[in-house]
Amino acid sequence: MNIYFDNNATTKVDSEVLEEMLPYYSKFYGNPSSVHDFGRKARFAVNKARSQVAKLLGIQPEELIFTSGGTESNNLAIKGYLFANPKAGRHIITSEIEHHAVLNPCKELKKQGYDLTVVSINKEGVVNPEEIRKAIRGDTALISIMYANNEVGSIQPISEIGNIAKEHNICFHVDAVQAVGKISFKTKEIKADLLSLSGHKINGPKGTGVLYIRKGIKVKSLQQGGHHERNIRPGTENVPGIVGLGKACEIAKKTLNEEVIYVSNLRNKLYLGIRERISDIKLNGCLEGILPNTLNISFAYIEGESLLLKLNKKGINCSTGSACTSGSLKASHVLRAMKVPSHMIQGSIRFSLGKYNKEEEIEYTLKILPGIVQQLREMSPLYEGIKEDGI
Amino acid sequence: MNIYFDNNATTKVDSEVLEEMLPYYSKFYGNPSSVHDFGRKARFAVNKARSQVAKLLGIQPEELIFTSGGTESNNLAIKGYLFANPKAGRHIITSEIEHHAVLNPCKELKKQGYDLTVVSINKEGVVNPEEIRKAIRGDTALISIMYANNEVGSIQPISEIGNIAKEHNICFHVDAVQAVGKISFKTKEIKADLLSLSGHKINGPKGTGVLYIRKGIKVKSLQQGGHHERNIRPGTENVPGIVGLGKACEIAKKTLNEEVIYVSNLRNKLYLGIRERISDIKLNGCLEGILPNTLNISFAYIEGESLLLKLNKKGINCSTGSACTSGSLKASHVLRAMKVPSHMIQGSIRFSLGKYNKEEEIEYTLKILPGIVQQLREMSPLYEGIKEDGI
Amino acid sequence: MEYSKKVMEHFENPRNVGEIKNPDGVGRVGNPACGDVMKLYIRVKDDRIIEAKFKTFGCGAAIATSSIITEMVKGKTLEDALKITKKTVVEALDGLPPIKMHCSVLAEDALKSAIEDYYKKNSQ
Amino acid sequence: MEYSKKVMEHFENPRNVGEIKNPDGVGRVGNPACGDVMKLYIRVKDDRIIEAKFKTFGCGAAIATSSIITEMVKGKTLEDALKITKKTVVEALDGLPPIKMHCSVLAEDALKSAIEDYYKKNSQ
Ligand SMILES: Cc1ncc(COP(=O)(O)O)c(C=O)c1O
Ligand SMILES: Cc1ncc(COP(=O)(O)O)c(C=O)c1O
Repeated sequence: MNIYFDNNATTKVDSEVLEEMLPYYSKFYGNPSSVHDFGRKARFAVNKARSQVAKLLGIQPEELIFTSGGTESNNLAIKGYLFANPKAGRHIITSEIEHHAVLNPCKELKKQGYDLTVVSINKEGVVNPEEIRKAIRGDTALISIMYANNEVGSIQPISEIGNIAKEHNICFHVDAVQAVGKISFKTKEIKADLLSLSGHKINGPKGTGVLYIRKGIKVKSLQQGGHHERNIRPGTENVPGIVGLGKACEIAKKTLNEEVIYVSNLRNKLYLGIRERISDIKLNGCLEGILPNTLNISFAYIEGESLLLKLNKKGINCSTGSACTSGSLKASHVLRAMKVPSHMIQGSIRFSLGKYNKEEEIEYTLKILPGIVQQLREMSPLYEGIKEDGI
Repeated sequence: MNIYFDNNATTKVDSEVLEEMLPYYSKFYGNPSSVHDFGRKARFAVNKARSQVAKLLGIQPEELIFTSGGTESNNLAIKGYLFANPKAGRHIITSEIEHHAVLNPCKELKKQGYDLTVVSINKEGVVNPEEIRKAIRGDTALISIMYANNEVGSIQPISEIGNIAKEHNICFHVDAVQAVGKISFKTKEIKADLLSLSGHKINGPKGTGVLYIRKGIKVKSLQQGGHHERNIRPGTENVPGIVGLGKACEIAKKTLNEEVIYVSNLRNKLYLGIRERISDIKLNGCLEGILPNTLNISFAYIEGESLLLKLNKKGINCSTGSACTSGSLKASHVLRAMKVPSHMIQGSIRFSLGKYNKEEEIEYTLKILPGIVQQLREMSPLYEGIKEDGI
Repeated sequence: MEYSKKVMEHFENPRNVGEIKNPDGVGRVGNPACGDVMKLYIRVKDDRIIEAKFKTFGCGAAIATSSIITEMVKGKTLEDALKITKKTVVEALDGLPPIKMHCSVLAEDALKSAIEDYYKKNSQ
Repeated sequence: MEYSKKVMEHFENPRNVGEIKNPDGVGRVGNPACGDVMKLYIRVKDDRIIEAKFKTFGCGAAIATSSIITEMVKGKTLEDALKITKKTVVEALDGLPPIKMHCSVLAEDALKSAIEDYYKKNSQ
């Protein structure tokens, strides 16, 4: 068994996606800027992909820019909007549980003299729209809130926040990297002015992303060069990548509904199975308010990395919010913001499922996991203490 | 016949490169940041590619950052260096014939208050190192000169410029996008502190690039996010792309010498053949000082785009320096800088060859081209004028 | 940038290429530095254009607009020919890419200039 | 971040896991908030450590360092045991990834603290 439960980190490229990409490596390999046949084929392919993405997001094809990924899209959205609209104000509102690709550009802007309000979230990892409303000032230029969180899967009240932004005529950026392909939405309905998407999270290729820019919204390019992507994102287009991203969006649109049902069934089975078999666990987030594929669980008394390594040895691949797996030595900022007790943060594991997971994989995991948890607990001085204290 | 003579615009991905990439889409698709097996395989692959690139460039693997392409590498080099080293000065030196991915970041910096000197070039498209020396001021922070020009192929006296930069202790950035894989060099020998490379110009995948950053040189990231690429270039790594880029570098190192001979033979045959068959042409650049694969020729009395379209109809794909093919309506800034007369700029065509071109393709082109040129000349009021005036 | 089928058809098989010996009117517009020069010759009989020919240095759009305008004017009275605008030329070609629109001006200007030349010669 | 084979081997088959009933010395260091807690038990006879056991809450490196230090001390005099440093622990494991170096401090500290505990008890 080699089970992949880390689909929020990245996904397998769909075989249909890869098939669509292949000719653009070795046959239609032209530069879309070239006038000749090779160029024309590449140009057509990019335009087709543009419509495929637009259809999934419910936007016009002219309203999107291809980028190299979610991080670039977020940077371009936040900094590009503020730099293009200096009169809009110098205050930014975001939340504690954003991805670093939103938090860190915001912090960088703060160093450059912008003001930043980072609203807190509740124990379920959800922003309260009223907190956003309260944070709004006369000089608020931008609100940036993620659609769904990558670590715990908590879905944010994006439409409500969009309405508040609209009421106050403030630009609204949505990091939808984890939402696209997992929940169905229309960009126009949630009132997003800017929205980020990353190809590799939706069974598309790595190194591809999209920034939706609503008609009328101005964004300044962060890099300069040729005339690509309406001068907003210069650089020779990654044609095979873009083609793959387009196809991934087409597939996502077609299969979203059935996949949600399929994946959430597996996820629920995994959760209920764990709850039945293992004591002293905690679901981070609330089952009704998280992405259908995500399950972030804290196992008391043990540390996430060792659990992860033992699971990995048995062919189960997932990730953790533990400090010990990240380069930063700081435990998950998301779980901390949710006020999960520190030792429970250390013992957290994220299972993020995908369309390629199978029922057997859930069953196998439910067979393996309790023994490993028990083994680590037996080794843990915290567990012993608990047992001795009779808690 | 479908002949691709536009290898300076982009290249076909080598089949060995593609083969190497494929498993990383659908088998080893993990995120290099993940602790588990899928992550480890991806991490190993990225590290392997790092060594492959390092070997080609003659640098240490820790001295390079993967980017999304040449444009990003150039932006990161120029702006990243200046922003990280505010005390180094506020004056930049570059040349007239740089790619827009260098010129436009420099112009953007000028708007932000930096000083910019754009040195002129000679009629053969070559920078005079003494011009650089003369342009140096007490506050010169950066010299950015391309290794070889994309339009005419002119090779710059990079080592000499590198020595001058070194003498004055000024950071030296080399846009080597067109040189890598076409001429053999060692990054350390040319004294580059920063050097840009683009994957799709060397039979690697689009959407991949490298910035060499000499040990000791500081560069500030232009986008913020996770801890990837030593915090200089955050965003989930484009693993298949990076793997392909690494392989392309390995192949380039192995086959560079024989390819140079092969390609320059074809190129020379094409040039001599055109010169024999068609009057009133001009080679832009000097045959001894240009890339072995490049041939930029002006055909008097006719306009490049029509020539290009007619060639394309016959299956010959090349590009032009004519205003009429670009989005900008301005004719090639390179040919203007070389003081090519404007009507000759309008009639310029670039043939850029690659390792997949065949002798028959040259022969076919030499058979087709004279007739097309004659046909367009017959239609041209300029040609008629010339004939009438007996010039 | 994509040319319509009609543009490509005229570009590949341009009508009325050449010159008219002793024409009744000639117009020459454009500038090689800008990439377009068009020369339009007309023969006029009873205030009607009975023949038009052109020579053009220029891009695909320039050649196609030259070609189609020589077809459009043939048989028209001078008065009607003067009603041809860049808009009608572009429409006749099923459109031009935005960055090529200026080429249609050239054709209109060349025609006007040829008719002007005719009037000038005939008013002497 | 990659663990050496030796680290993984100790992580997967940790030696001397458990507790010693009525130990001669116990050290407890670390803090669950930081992700590592280690408890080290020793039994001492004639100033020599004749048995060592541990319980650890922590990452792979924490468990592996715990395991190897219990092997390293066994049979050593207290004086020699006190000469074991984080450096020797790391070397015995064929190295640790840079971000995991702090885990080796934990093992050293737990050992020192257990020996201290022994001295404290025996000086009473
Ligand atoms: C919510 C969220 N935003 C942004 C990103 C960054 O995307 P990428 O890795 O494609 O740059 C990620 C994933 O890494 C994410 O989960
Ligand atoms: C000399 C030079 N520099 C930079 C670039 C930009 O590279 P990319 O298109 O990969 O962004 C190119 C090609 O487009 C180039 O020829």
